[in-house]
Amino acid sequence: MLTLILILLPLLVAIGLFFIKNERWARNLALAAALIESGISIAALYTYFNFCHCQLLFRFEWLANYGISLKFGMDGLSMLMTLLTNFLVPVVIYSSFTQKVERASSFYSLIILMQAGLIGVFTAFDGMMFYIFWELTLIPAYFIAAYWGGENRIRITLKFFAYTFSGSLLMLVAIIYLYFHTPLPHSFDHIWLYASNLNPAEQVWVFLAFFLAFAIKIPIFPFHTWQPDTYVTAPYSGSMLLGGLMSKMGLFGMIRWMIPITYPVLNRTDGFFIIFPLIGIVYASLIAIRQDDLKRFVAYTSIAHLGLVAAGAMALNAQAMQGAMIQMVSHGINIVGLFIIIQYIESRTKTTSIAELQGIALKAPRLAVLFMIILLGSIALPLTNGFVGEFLILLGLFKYYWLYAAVAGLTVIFSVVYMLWMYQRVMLGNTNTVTESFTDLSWKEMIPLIAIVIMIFWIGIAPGMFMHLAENGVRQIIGVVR
Amino acid sequence: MTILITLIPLLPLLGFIILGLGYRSIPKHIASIIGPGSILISFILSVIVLLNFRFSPFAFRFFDWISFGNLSISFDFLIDPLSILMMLIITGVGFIIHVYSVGYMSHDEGFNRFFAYMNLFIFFMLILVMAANYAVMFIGWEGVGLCSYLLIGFWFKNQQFNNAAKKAFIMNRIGDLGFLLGMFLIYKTFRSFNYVTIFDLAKTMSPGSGAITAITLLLFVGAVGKSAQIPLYTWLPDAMAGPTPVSALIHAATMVTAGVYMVARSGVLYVLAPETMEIMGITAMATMLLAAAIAVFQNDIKKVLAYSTISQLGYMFVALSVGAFTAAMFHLMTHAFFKALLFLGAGSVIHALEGEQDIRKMGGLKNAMPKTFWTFLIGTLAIAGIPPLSGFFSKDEILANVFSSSQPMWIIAVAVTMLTAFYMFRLIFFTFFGSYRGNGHPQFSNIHESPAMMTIPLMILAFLAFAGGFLNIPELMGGSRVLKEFLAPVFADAVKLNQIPHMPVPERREWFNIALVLFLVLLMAFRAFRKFGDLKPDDGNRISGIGARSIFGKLAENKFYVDELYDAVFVKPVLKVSGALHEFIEVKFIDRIVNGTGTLVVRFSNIIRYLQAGHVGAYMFFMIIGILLILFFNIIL
Amino acid sequence: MNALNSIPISYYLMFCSILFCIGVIGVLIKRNALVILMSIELMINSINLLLAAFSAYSNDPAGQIFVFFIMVVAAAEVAIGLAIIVLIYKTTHSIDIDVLNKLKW
Amino acid sequence: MNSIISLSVLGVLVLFLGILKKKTWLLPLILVGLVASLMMTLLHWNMNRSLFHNMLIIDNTGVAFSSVLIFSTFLIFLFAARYYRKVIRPLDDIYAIMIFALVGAVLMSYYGNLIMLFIGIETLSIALYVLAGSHKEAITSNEATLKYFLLGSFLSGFLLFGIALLYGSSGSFDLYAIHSYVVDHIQQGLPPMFKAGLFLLIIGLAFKIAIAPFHFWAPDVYEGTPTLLTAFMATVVKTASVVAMYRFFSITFFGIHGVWEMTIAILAGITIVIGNVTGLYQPNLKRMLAYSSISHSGYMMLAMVAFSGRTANALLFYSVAYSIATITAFAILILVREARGNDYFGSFNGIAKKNRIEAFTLAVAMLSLTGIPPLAGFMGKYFLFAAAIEQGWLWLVIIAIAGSAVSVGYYFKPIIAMYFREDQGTILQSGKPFKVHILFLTLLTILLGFLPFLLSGLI
Repeated sequence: MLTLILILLPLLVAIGLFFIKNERWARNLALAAALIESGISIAALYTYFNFCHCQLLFRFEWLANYGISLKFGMDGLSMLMTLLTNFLVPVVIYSSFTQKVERASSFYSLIILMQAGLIGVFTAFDGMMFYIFWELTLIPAYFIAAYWGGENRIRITLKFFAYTFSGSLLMLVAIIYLYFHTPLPHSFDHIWLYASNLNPAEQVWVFLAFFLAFAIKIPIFPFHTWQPDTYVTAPYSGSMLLGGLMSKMGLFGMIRWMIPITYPVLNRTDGFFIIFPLIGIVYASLIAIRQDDLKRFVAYTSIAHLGLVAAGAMALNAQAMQGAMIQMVSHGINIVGLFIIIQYIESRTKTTSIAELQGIALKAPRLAVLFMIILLGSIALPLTNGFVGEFLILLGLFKYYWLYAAVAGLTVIFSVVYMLWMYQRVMLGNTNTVTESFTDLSWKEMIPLIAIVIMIFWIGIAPGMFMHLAENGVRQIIGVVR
Repeated sequence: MTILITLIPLLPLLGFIILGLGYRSIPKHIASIIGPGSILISFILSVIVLLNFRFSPFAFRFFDWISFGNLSISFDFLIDPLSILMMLIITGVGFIIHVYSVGYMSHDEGFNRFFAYMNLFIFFMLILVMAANYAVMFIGWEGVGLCSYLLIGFWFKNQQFNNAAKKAFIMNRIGDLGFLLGMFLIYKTFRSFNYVTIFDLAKTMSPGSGAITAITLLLFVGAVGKSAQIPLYTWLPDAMAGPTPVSALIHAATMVTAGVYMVARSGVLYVLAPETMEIMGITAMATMLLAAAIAVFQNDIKKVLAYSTISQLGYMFVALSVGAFTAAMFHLMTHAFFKALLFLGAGSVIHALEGEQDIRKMGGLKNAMPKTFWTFLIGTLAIAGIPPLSGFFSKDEILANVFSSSQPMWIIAVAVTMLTAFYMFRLIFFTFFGSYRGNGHPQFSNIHESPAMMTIPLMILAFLAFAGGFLNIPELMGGSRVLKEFLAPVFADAVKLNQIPHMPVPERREWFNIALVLFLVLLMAFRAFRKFGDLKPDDGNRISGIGARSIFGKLAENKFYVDELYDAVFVKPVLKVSGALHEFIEVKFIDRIVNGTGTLVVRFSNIIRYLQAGHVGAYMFFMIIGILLILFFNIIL
Repeated sequence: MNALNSIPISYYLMFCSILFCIGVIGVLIKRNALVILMSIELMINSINLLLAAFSAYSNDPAGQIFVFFIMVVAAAEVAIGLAIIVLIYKTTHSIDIDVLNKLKW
Repeated sequence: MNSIISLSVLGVLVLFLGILKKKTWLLPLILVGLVASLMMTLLHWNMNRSLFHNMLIIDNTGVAFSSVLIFSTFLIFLFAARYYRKVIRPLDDIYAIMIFALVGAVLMSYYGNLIMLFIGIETLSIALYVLAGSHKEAITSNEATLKYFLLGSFLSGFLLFGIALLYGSSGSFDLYAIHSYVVDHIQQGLPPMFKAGLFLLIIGLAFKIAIAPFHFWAPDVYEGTPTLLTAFMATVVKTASVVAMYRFFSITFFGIHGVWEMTIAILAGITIVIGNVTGLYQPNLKRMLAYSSISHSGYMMLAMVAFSGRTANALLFYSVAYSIATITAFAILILVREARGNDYFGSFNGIAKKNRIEAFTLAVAMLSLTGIPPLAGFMGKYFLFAAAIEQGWLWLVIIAIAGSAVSVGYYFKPIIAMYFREDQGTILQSGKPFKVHILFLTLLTILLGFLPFLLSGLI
């Protein structure tokens, strides 16, 4: 039941928000709703731990004769991703308060709508529901990016939409195809889909369809070219949602749907498909080094980081997948933090060009410290959230094939190279005309960042709870794979 | 007891947190109590630990860190002689340097920030040495790297310094990757990260097995990065950009020796991998020779010391490579004392000369700042290996061990010792003897001794540098080997399993060696005196160093252009590739394909829409063709 | 009746098909709306004949009934058609079908 | 049966009202009448009987589809008043003809005999020829009607020829009789004459549904015809023709496959490609909608190809979803034309700023046509794709999804224009009733998306 509330509440709030004229109320209501949502998900967590390790299932025969049912629930993975969503969305909303949004009511209602979609994706236990919510998130994302976006947003966002949409259509076909190969009576229920029997050739096709859809969404090299432009042109809240949560949909889909259903392909091709994300890691890292626009820079770093996660997810062993889950959470938190900081920098200096910035640390020590911590998180320093996931992923990859781990491990070096160089050029050195009058963060502005920093250290030092949640789901999936 | 032990690292952390959060509000005088104070307490605690240590190593769990399924990485501490020794060195020397810094940094506006970083560093360093498994060690391992980054780039207004800091961190990270992979291989081989389990399993394995060789090599890569060996040593000289106490603490006494500690800690693994030992030996040889050679030609007081550090680290690795772990640790300790002392002395000199670091602009300071001079002299004698100072004993032990295993190595080691003596005495003569050459600024008259806050630490260190050696007087001189006995249980297995042949050396030969080395050292000292005994401002070519003359000198003076080489081979290409990838692959290839499909469809559309020509006749014609085709295919075929 | 029997059905089929094709070709090659209309009529009448023949041969009245339906409908169609052509003529002063191609692409 | 009678009566009544010059009563009467006949139609639910020796077969398929036809007409009439606001004369003729056309359509959904099919088609077509030309002054309208008339009668000639050949070979117009004939002859292969007849019939229907290569009339005629009647063509005519085709296959080829499927499949593929790709280049909404309707007939053929028990339902759902969305689009189109003179995408710029509801509804309609969940359009597509995949027509489905991917390119044009481009000025003057109507349609679209089981399990 809680699960259903988690999905319905934002849906209703989103609809309600459309009709609110007063923008100030709209945004406050949005924040309130998001916070309530987080509260509910914490309640869900509580029940999950204390009363039942059951999955808070909600089931309703939606299209009985077509085997589609509204089946939502929360196992560890869903719980983890739901928590992430409900942690990040309030942060995103709050951080958007610092600057002026026109037609705020629509803006926030779209954000909340997207939240509903995301939670639907993360909690769906029915293939068709998964697809429906998967697409549902695309619409608000598109509108946010295209309406409140920067220059030549129309072309870029249309490309983004068409690209991802084509990918997911393939997935739709794959899901329907699977449906007809499930044991009788056919059903989209994930257990049925897991049990679907395909011959090797069919498996390959289904796998490719899934892989393409997810690879575009995450994105994995070489299907990533929509992403940097979109991140740059989208408003900050949009970029945060895209980078922090939407990319996770792809990874989550891989772990929840692609791998349990088509792992034999991964086995047979032994790790051929891991090569794409691996290339992506090196490639994107190299490109990131020379980027001048901060948002573009973050975009490329996230390609590199998510490449690592994807590689971990496809390595088909417990450690790597566990790491992937944890790293999804960490990356979500870190990238949102980075975007918030860039947002603050731009709102003060009116530029995101690394070349024009300099010596901000002199003027804004608070910003510098928080920035440094988030940065350390994303270069995976031990005792920050980045490390736990990255360590486990690399460990798992090493178990899979040592060379992969060695290549993926290059991220350890590269991340330091590009991150520190960026930090040095933006924050360190002496101030210049642009950063002369840079004012330090106010407490109001620091709140979201502090929340993020707390998460960074929490996951970094005591990942126990998160590990436990992830483990529960990962064990199931590895069980299927074995 | 366990609480006390956990407090040892936690107190510095607490100091860091307090100072970090209140880096604006907390006044200097309070900060200067919190900073060193926290270290002092944990030093006292370590002493307590030492006193009630009953020669049985014991590990205990602090908390569960990363654990799921059969993988469990818990935050464990291991207390055994080795870690106790390191803890004492870190907290002890650390405390002294903290005290010194209070004086040294007194005028810096980043005072609190400085002590926050320093405390954080101590915290990580303690984690590194107290860890009971490689994963936790890695926390410290990376943490100290971070702190060194923060402290090298402490004056971040200056982008040069920031570059140095970045370089240090990156090179460390290269090593860390090796360390990580090593850890993974360890886990794959032994299914655990715990020292005890690993070593117990390893003992049963046959020497020279592939897995262990690979593990040890990968770990050694980590050590190379951390302890500035070839090829990853170039960051250490640049690291001198940081404040001098930092150089003393991090880049001389503690962090850079982490590699040595790690290898000693994993001694069991290393003795089982002879190939690794050989590689390590060769690397170390090359490193210490190169570094010593460069040091001879440097004119920056801190650079000289930096290169000497590198070569001394090489010394320790040589000791490790012949399985003389105690010797290595012993030298590590003494080196911590006298190198810290030397750096702090140099610091006091720089302090007095208002930031001047070029020894060619110094001279005749021994009257101006006697305390600094005498302590510095003690340090020099110690490092040069003049009995009965600490350096003599530690070096002698290493040399003895090396000699017993292979003469050629011994010869190189001796050569390095000679060079060491030469450049150290050159340094001291340049700095304190002769006449003042800093033309005008600052006036010689207003150069004066540093405050007590700085000189007292110097004296303490000087005492340690003098007396530190007596901890471990070889039997040869009828001494008691306190340290050896103390560390024996740690290295017992390693020594037992050691593969490197040790031929017994007759006592007479040993005495002869000692005498020979001593003689050579004195010779070099004398030679240094002859060349630079009393430099006048006018005699330029001697001042400008030997570099001017020989081609070799030129090379050495420019550090054999290694930095330039790296720049040309790694840095520039990476930047080029980065640009090229983005321009050609990303934009002009991949993205063009993506957009191309789009435009292709539109073009196609633009073509076929002309079918819709608007003429009814044409439409009828098309339809008829359609009809005929359909009938044809369905009926005739 | 036997006169009818003496002609095999295939003849009717052939004849009507040819007639139909003539109509089709007329539609295709002519540009004059009226002529096209006539050609269409020709097509339809060939079909009528065919249907009549079929029904006669399988002595089943349905075919011939259908013919009446067709005639009615055809009449209506022609009425509409002529009206449309008149309309066109009013606006364009021509009944050439190619004059009108504003709507294209 | 009731519906046919009632509708005919309604038509006549309308004409009488026209004679009596009771302009104001016209539309209310029509709407009430349509609702009434809708009710009457629904009375036939689950009473399966055949009238006049199988001339008409009253079964749930027929009932459902004819209800859909009547309902769509009702929806279109909702906007009639708005559309003909400026016209003074009663317009009884146009309304009456629309209703008669509807009668023809309903016949097509009930027929059990090829004669009835022919009469239905012709009633529908002849009425439409008139309607297409009803805007006498506009040369475009004239051209539209001429093209429609010439092509229509030309193709109905082929249809007739087909019927004749079928009759010749099977000896009857009755679908069941033809079915038994097929059953007898399917083993030794159907004779060429029969096949020829079959395919000519299919072609005749394909023309009405606008399947390539018989789609050429659609864009021109749609563009030229008065917008309201274009909506009628795009929805009612298409649905009626599809259901006619379905009836023919479902009865005559009951349980027999493989004779015509490949042909239809190929035609469907071509249709989807041409419709979507050509639509990409269209400068104005009306013509774009024409191409979109072509591509949608292609999608509907997916279900036809994968013929199974569920086909009828898939077609029903799809045609409903498609009709609702299309009617919405045309309604907004009427507004925009009125306010801004033309319907080039440029004239949609910035509508969202001042006319939020109109923009929203059009956006929803477009998304539904694109097939974005959770809107009706998606469920419709899902049923079609599912049917096709079940029967193993994977390549056709791949073409279809490629088409949908391309369709984003044109369905988003109005959305982009309305929301993301700068405003042009004139506000759309849409009264309250209009707003209510379009919101009602949008609500239906969303509702069917969320609760597809309302329609999915009917037949």
